[in-house]
Amino acid sequence: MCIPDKNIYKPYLATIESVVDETPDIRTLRLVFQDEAVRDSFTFRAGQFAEYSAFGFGESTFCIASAPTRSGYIECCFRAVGRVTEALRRLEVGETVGVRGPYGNSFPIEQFFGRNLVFVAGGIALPPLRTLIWQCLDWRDRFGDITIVYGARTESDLVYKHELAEWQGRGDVRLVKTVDPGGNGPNWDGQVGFVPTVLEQAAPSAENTIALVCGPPVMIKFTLPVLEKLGFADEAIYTTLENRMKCGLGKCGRCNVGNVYVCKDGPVFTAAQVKAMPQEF
Amino acid sequence: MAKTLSLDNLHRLVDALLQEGVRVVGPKRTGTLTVYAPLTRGEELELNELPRRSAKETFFPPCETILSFEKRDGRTTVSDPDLDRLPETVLIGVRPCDAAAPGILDAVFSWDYDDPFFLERRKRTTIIGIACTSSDDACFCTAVGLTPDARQGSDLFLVPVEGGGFAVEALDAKGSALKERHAALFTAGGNTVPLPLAEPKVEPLDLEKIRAWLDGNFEHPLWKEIADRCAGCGACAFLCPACHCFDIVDEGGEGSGCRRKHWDACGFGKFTMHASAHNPRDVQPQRYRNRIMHKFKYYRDKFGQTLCTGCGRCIRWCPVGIDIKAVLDEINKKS
Amino acid sequence: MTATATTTKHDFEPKLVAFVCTWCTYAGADLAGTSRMQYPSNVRVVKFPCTGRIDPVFILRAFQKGADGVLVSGCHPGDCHYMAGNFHARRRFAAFRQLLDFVGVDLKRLQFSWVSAAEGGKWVEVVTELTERVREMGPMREFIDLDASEHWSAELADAELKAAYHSL
Amino acid sequence: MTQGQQTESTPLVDPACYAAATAAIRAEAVRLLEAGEVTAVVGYRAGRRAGSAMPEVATTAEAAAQLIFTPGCQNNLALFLSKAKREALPKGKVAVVVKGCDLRALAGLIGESQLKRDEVHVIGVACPGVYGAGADLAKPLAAESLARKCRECKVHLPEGTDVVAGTLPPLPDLAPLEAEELARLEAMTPQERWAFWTEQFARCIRCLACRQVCPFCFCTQCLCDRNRPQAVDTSPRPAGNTAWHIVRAMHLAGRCAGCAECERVCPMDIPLNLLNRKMAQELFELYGFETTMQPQEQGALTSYRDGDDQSFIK
Repeated sequence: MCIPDKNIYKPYLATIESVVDETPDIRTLRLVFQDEAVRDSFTFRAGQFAEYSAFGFGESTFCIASAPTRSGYIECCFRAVGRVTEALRRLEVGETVGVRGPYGNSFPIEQFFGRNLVFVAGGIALPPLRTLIWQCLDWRDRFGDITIVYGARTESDLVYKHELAEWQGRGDVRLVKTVDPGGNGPNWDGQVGFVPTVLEQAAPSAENTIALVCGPPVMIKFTLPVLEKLGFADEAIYTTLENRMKCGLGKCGRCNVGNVYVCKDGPVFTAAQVKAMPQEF
Repeated sequence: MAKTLSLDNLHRLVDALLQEGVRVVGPKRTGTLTVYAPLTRGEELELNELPRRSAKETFFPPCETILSFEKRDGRTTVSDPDLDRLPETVLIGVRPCDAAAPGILDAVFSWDYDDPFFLERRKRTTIIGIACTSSDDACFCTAVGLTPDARQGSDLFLVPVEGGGFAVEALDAKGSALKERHAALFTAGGNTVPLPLAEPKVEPLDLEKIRAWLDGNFEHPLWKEIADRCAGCGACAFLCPACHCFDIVDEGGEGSGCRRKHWDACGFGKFTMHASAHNPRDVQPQRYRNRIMHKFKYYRDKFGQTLCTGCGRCIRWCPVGIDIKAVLDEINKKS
Repeated sequence: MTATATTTKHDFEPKLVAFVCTWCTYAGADLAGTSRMQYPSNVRVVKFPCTGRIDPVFILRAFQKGADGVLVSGCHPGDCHYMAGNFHARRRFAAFRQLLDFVGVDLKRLQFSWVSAAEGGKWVEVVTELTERVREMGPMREFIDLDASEHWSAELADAELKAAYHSL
Repeated sequence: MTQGQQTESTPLVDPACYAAATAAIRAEAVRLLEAGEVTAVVGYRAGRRAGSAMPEVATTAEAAAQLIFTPGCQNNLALFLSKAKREALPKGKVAVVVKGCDLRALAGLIGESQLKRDEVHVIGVACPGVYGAGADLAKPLAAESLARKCRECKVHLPEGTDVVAGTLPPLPDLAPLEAEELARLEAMTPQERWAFWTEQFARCIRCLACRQVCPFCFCTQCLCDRNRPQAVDTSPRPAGNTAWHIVRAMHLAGRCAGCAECERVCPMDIPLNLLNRKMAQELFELYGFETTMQPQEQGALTSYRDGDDQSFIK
């Protein structure tokens, strides 16, 4: 949290420090708060999100994709699909964006200490887990085995390619990367197959293990049964939900799933919590 | 001890407040309709008609600017409204169904994060409620726990009495202060026999039973049955004293413009639609279900209150005649 | 395209937006430029494939964004690159003019014309005439004033409440 | 004044004519459903409040037996056959109850290839008129509570329907209030008209009821909902409101059937049908085009003639 402004809808200003094109339409922005006091005091937990503005176009909701353990900047990662994301994509290094946040709950990382972790992500859904992955890697000795299963439609759809290489090179993480059949190029060194199938083959042990799943609804739908088969309890599976949001503050009334407000009660939920919700997301 | 206020003196009270520089908002006839509007003199007050739109807009206007931005020489600056300069306001002539709503909305607007736009206006506004002596068959305040003379939400309360004029009751410090400041206008004694209240003739509802039914019937043929006719407009939400959903948009241009917060409605298809075109509430019955759930279950679950005061506006103005009271009656019967 | 500014100084320089079709009027305007014809530099040209593509909402948007006059111009009837685009546009704009008139927009601020690729002189004439006419009329206030007005409890402006917004 | 009011508030027609139409609709609807000729009958049913009615999609004979026709049956049910509301109906051929004005809308939809005539069984109603917005539904229909459109209605008796329910009673001649209002506006200067409409549009709260009840507003994505680019501001401020109502009137020009539902449902009492009617009048004067109870192959703005007026073009 940070210096509260009376106007809860007023964003902090941040400068785009660098831009990385992860894929042809997915971009990472590294942002540095313009106000030094904000820069020093802004903290967040892995899993929280923020509202990013492209002034003149509006605000859009993404998770904070950088790790809480790396201070001085935050990163967001988005696909240009709408009015705001396209406007954000047009901005260049040195230009200003607005940031409101951090909002929402977070991964209860303290509860993961001493346990094995399995990250399962698909496509653009790696960023919400990447923040946690880096935090865990920065605190490597507090966790047991770490497995990352990450897939995308094609090789070029994989985000954070450099980091994937880095993780692959580390001896203390098991990275299983995959692309959908047909998405692999001649030099592809990963698996070929859909994430749930690859996860099943990788067969991480459920013993003392937490699974963190993030991906498109269809991936989640097929991944949960696989995890169940591998012996994961619903309480040991974490995921994040995304809904259209405007305020991020539990007021504008559109992100609710039943009586659960994704912006305040989420975005992080256990599979048990998700199953208890009305299926309207 | 009971004080009374003649209608003339009520008008004088408005004039005196205006003289002091207080902003006075009350039911006012403009063209064919009566709405809550800033008054310029006491006689403009129109107490015989329930205003078309609810009083919520005094605190939560249809559209308000939350900040402005300007890009110049590569630098972006943002300025926001000076909420400390929001004027002191007296909201006068408010019927119980409208007076109760802002207090219900306090819960969501102060839930964890305080929305200063709503709450600063709340802080600066004194509500003068008035007991209701005229109703129609769309009214159902008594079915949702209010009455035609419910004091809930009012700081000062007027009860119309026989022979004209009102019996006056201060309900809190704000109300007392206002009464003290204008003590000369209030007379002791006088006729204090209240006029007959406009008790809506409706079947009672058991809100707890309804909540319980909603809890177990997210999927139910009823939703399609009722809401297939729903046209998907926002009339019900925009006229409702308790609907609080809003959208935030940037208007103007890239160089300079304003960020605005404006009313939105769960009946609109666009309301929950993702940029990817995926829509969690894809068809009208799902949206209508959310409206009922939000009012009678979710808000109760979260804040222990019902997001409905029975004013009947959504019934009167639904383009396709959806009658929320009939819907509730049906649910009440089922549970 | 070169649009040479007139030398006379005026107190009010109207902003004009011209929506033109690329095949005829744009080429005509280009001809005027390359022929070094003199005409007012007040006009901003936006080209479209065809007048049939010019949505009335563009005209509205231009006025809202501060245009003092709008010109819509395309191929002469029978010359449309797409056979009938301008015939459809003709009807659409005939209707739209009536609508604007009914809402209270002064139609003198809105000009339609057919300017072919060979009619550089006509382009100059049309633009000059509209510029001078709009200059006479003064700035288009209506839409700008609308944009500045708020909706407060059915009153266009509630001065006291606006106090809080003085800084915006 | 008092005299005028007296005549305005006397019952307009014998309520028996509505009862007769109700009986005929029920008989036809029950027959259609029992014979399996249609999968649903879109009609009206009574609401909880006295005199109120609402659209009903009847799929069983029992439900069909509850259909009604009363002065409270204001809705234009052609809406349900537009792409926007079609999801509310079961698949297969459906029947729909239409008043004359609604029939024009239905014909318009057929003309725009939104459905085929043989996909719908049309139950026309001989309609003496319905209540206007805000009328006291508990009182019998009188001139003062009659919808403004009905005062000048030329289509009380639908034509070209599969069946007509009810018969038309003799109807009184009423002052054409809407035409008078239109003439009043036309006589104003542009400045006066701008002032008039500015005041009207300022009230708009953008509930979009006008759009949602319009059978012709069936675009999958409304221009005004699109934000790339944002053609019309979405916030309920005078600027966006004015743009919205101009765009709406323009998009309905040459299509509007004059059912005036937009005006009836407007909770802010904006006289929207004046805009539509003005456009209809202009298109008739310019091109001789009129919406009718029969589908037309081409609309006023989807066709052209070589000799169309171009006196306004330089």
